[in-house]
Amino acid sequence: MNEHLLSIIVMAPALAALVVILLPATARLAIRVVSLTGAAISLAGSVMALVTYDRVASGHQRVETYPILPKLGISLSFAQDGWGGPLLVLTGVIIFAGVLASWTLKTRDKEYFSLLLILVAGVFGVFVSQDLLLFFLFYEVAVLPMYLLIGIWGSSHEVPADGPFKAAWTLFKVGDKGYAAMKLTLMLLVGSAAIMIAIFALYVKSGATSFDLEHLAQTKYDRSLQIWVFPLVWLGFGTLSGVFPFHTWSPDGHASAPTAVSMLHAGVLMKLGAFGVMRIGMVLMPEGTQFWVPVVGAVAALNVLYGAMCAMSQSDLKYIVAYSSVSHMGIVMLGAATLTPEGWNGAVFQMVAHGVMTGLFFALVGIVYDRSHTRSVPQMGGFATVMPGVAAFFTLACLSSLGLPGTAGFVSEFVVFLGAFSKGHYVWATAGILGAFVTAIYVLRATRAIFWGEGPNRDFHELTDARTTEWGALVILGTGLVILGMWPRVIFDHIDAGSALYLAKALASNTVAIFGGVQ
Amino acid sequence: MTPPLTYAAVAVFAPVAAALVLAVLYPLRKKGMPAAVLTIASSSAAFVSAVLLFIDRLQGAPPELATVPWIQSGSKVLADVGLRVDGASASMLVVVTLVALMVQVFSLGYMHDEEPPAFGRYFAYHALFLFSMNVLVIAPNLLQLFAGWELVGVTSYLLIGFYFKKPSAARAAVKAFWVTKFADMGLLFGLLVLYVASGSFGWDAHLEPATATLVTLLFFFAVVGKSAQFPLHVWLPDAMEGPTPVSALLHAATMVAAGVYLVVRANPLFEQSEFTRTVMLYLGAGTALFAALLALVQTDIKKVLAYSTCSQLGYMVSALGAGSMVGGFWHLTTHAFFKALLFLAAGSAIHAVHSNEIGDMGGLLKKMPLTGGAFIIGSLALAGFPGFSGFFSKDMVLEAVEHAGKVPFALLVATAFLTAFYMGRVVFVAFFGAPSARAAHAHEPPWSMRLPLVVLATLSVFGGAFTTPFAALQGEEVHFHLTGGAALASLFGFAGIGLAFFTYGRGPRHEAPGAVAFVERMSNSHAVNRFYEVLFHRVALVVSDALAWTDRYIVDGLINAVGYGALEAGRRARPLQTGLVPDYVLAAVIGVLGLAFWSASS
Amino acid sequence: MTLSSCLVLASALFSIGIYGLLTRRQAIAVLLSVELMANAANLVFASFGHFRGGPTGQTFALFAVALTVAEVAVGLALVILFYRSHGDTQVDLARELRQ
Amino acid sequence: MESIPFGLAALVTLFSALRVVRSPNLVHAALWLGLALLGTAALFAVLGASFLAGVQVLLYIGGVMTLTLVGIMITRRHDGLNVPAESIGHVRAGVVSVALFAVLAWAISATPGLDAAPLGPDATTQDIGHALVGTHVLAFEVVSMLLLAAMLGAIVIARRKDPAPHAVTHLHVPATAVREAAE
Repeated sequence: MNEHLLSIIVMAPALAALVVILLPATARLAIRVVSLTGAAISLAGSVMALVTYDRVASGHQRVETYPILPKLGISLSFAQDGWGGPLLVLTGVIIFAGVLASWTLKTRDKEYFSLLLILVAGVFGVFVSQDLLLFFLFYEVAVLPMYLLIGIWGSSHEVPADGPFKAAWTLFKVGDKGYAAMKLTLMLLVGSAAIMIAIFALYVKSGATSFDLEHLAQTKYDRSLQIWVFPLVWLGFGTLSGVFPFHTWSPDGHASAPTAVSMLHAGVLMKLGAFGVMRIGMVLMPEGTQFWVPVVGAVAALNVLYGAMCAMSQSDLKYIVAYSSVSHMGIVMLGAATLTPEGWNGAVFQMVAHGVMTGLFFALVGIVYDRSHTRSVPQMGGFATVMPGVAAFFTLACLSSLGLPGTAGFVSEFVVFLGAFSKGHYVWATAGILGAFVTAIYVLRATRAIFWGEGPNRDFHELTDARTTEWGALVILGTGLVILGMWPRVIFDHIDAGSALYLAKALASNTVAIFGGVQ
Repeated sequence: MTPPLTYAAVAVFAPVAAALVLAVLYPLRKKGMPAAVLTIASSSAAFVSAVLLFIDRLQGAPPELATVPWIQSGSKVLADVGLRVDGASASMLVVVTLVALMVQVFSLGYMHDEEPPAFGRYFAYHALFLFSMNVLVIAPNLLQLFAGWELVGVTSYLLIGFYFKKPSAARAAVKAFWVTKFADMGLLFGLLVLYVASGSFGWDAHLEPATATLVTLLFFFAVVGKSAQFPLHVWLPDAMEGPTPVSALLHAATMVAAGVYLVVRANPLFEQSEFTRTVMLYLGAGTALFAALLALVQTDIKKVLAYSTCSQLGYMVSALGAGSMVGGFWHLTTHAFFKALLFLAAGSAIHAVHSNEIGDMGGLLKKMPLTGGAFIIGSLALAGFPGFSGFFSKDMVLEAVEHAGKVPFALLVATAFLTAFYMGRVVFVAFFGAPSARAAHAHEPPWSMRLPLVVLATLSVFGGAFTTPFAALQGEEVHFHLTGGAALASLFGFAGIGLAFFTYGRGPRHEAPGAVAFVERMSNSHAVNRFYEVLFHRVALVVSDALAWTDRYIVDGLINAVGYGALEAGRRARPLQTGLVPDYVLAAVIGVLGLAFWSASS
Repeated sequence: MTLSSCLVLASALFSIGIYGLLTRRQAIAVLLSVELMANAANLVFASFGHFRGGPTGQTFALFAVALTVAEVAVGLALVILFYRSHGDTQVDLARELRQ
Repeated sequence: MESIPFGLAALVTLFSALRVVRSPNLVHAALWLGLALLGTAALFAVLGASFLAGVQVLLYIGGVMTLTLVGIMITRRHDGLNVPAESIGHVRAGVVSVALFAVLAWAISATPGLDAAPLGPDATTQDIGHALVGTHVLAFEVVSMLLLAAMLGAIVIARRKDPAPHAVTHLHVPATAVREAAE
């Protein structure tokens, strides 16, 4: 069983989705139980994979290869590297908490849960795929259900038309859930198109014999090819991780999406983008990376500060959290752009930390919205008196978000800044640190406005604290944040093993081996 | 683990165990009293082990260290966490746990009227605070110190905002966090520069002079925020919105002193930069005088004490700037005792009259002799009355500063005068004279509030006796001797008390003397606060609104415009599709012809 | 009679069919034009069969005839359906998708 | 030797083809098509494809012609045999078809080796039979499947009950919605 663990992790949600599809729509409890079981199997498998990964040996473990089209060199190939374990566990935790958070869904639950599970199967697949084409296929499987999930189960709101492009606003009904779903899907598909071009360029130039990532990594591509292919990968995957200026799907998409979808999307899917940039872009194209890294880092630094500043001005709770995701994903890309072990470890750690944190955030926002039927922060106030548990967890998420030591956010931010400093990227690090400070301003402002102050006014008479399954989601994610912050080594050593493996390749073209030390 | 390390571990982990139990077993917290008992028990354990540790250190053993790698990156250890036992940490640990324990006992009575869940929450925060503070104190390197530093900031935020329903408390909590967090960026930057320069987060690195100046200036920036030095002092008076025992513990005795403790710890680094120390010398002395002036005109007893705390922290910073690590540290210690005493006594008075205004008190000494006595003892210690603990520490500070520069010395002597004056004012107005209507029915608090007053008052009086062993513990030889400067300061202190007596001590209250009116106007203008408000509302928020608008309507607008353009192009191209089959056939034929010509021509 | 004259003839037939396709508005008339074009194609098959030898040309022509017959059957069915829904067989009326 | 029957058949075919596309009466056009098909059959015969010629006569003139005439009869309000067949855009169509013919003719003339004599004897019917059930048996079977499908399809399509008004309005709904959204 151990050697097929990765297949089990990937297939469990897919099979659960199949069972859900076959169940009658009236069997609402059964649908939920099956979904939760699928998520639980994946979660348990992920934890097992994390724990049993041999860190000393590192490298690729639990390799499974099933040829699909041997002539073209396509095979279903799974393997777990150092990064795999933490990212799998993250995905497992988020989907488990996400299913719990959607327990009270009222419409079309059969379709909802099956789509959610299919999406997650795609995410798991991306994290363990060792075949570029399958990597891309899983990526698409993870991205596309989002259109339906937002378009059907999402919520709409008004965005006033203004600015030079007013005409487009009225035409598209900006703020409508259909608009949000469409924008998100179209932008990500444009990104996918760029990735596809890059994939074929890499495949053909490597001799068109195999999509195996290991094989592609050993190919030495022309410098000129790398220079034009790398930006395709960066922007293609980067769109999903919110790289400026292609981040604008995120606020609208996350604001319109239902709770669990926001959790999954911001918590896990955005990481696929950054993961792709590092795993495909930087590892396969060292020279292109060297060429473009100043731009990547500068844009990432911009992302951090810009996202935080934009978040400060929002009055819609979901927009605040969505912009904070844009800001925090900037930290990931910033770490990746440093090309140092610290930066890369910090980047991957931030993927996990931000995933847990933003999952917690969206779960809380969902609870608040469910009870108060508003997302407008100025209308709220004094909620802590009636929902103390939610207030406590919200504060915890805020503290992690602003990088408080003892929570997961600190470890990643600090390590990333350390990486940036050690390579002399003082401006990037400064922007990042300032971004963290601005984060402190807007998250605490929001906390104060929502939870503190006089008790809730008469408009809100149905406020209640979290309920059973919601507690489950909150406790899992909140505990995760604290454990990761207090003792980061539960995953940090794994991540370090993965970074060592890949960073060596990303730096392969350099005459001086930078890996191994900061000095 | 050796016994000293075990003591240290108990001091750190007992409070966190209590905090964890209270976080997980929330029925315990909801009931209130069990939480208090658990927290006080854990603090007692921490205090006892701290004392044991202190006694152990008195024997002069070398520092002991127990660390585990916290982050390993690139196959090397990036940062350790653990325990470091030496004179400084042992002394600080005793101060922190003692004051914390006293404050918690005091809170039993003071917070008694709170709802049980709030009462439980209060003590859970206290447990968390003690853990955070001990993490800071016991830190083997600056990174762990930073972690504790931030954690105490958070508990401070939570405790200031304890009455979160009160908008002013909510604002004060957030403001305190923002200001200190802003300053903490300095520490973060400093750590990064230090690591890049020296490859570790230790405080004993040898740096290039310029780097040392940069690192220490950055550290000092964080100290300015945490220890409420000008111009980042603005959060401390507002922080008085928290419960009074919290003010005593966090915002007088321990947390704000963390800045001083940081400099004490990182002294080897600070010694490498003459420039930073000069900055500290002057800024500390300036803050001391400035805050003392503001303390003159406050009518809220807690605000007087808050500004007084700023002022005394200025003393410590100035002493550190003058190169007297022991002087600053010793003043921190005695100040912790007498300022906690003052706050708790003030809390006791507030508890009795249900008002913070000194005008609402009056004649309290007769009604509450113990409280009044305690407050007077604290005031005398603060004023540096000979024989009291504050006298010894202040003397060390002044002696050091006198050697370092005439101007700061003059500022500090003037501050000594003002300190005596404003404390005299509070004592005479609140505890002597005719009782006000509110004060008529005041009575002594329960034993839980009296006991801490007695303990702290004892320490405030006799603490000076420990001067020599304390200094020895920090590795310095100090013999007390009265210098000319210190004598001068004492004289000025007497003069201050006398002036206060003549102004406020005789019968009904007099209006403030003319010189004070100017300070009053200065204080009421809130210039520094106004500056930050403008910075936040007129600059930061405006910029963020502009950016958000740009993002919404320009960046996103462009993307929408692309979509709009595609639709528009489609709409324009639609007439090409006539829907008439012959037209399509025509197009096909023309296409074939075109292809034929193209293949013929190529 | 050479292969080229046969091919020119077929081209002429085909062009006439195109002409009909372009001018006719009657669905059945359009079908008739298509028949002409199919015949032109068959003629080409037969010509090549004759001049190049072997049974392949004729066989293909036979297949093509079968296809044409099938096309006529389905086409006429469509015309009848179209007539039922529109009351006429003018192809111009079939523009709903364009609306 | 073959040129005379070839030329005659070609003339008949071309002329009747022109009448097919120009005749104002649909019934006439259909009948002219019959003649054109007959002409083609004659051409097949001249080209040595006698079997094909037979099939052409039987299938086309016997089957397709009849089918077409029935189609005309049931789909047009007609006045006896006078079924008007409107046509438009003669100039445009004329230019295009002449151009197409010119291009094709030029291509044919530019291709070398088209004036050679026949390489071998014409295929006999027996040859064709062998080819149909031998070499091309798969295509043969597929074509028979296709014919069956076409037959069934034609029946299904033509048999459907009149869904006209409803179907048309149904088509209109999203279309107008799209236009409104666009404006």
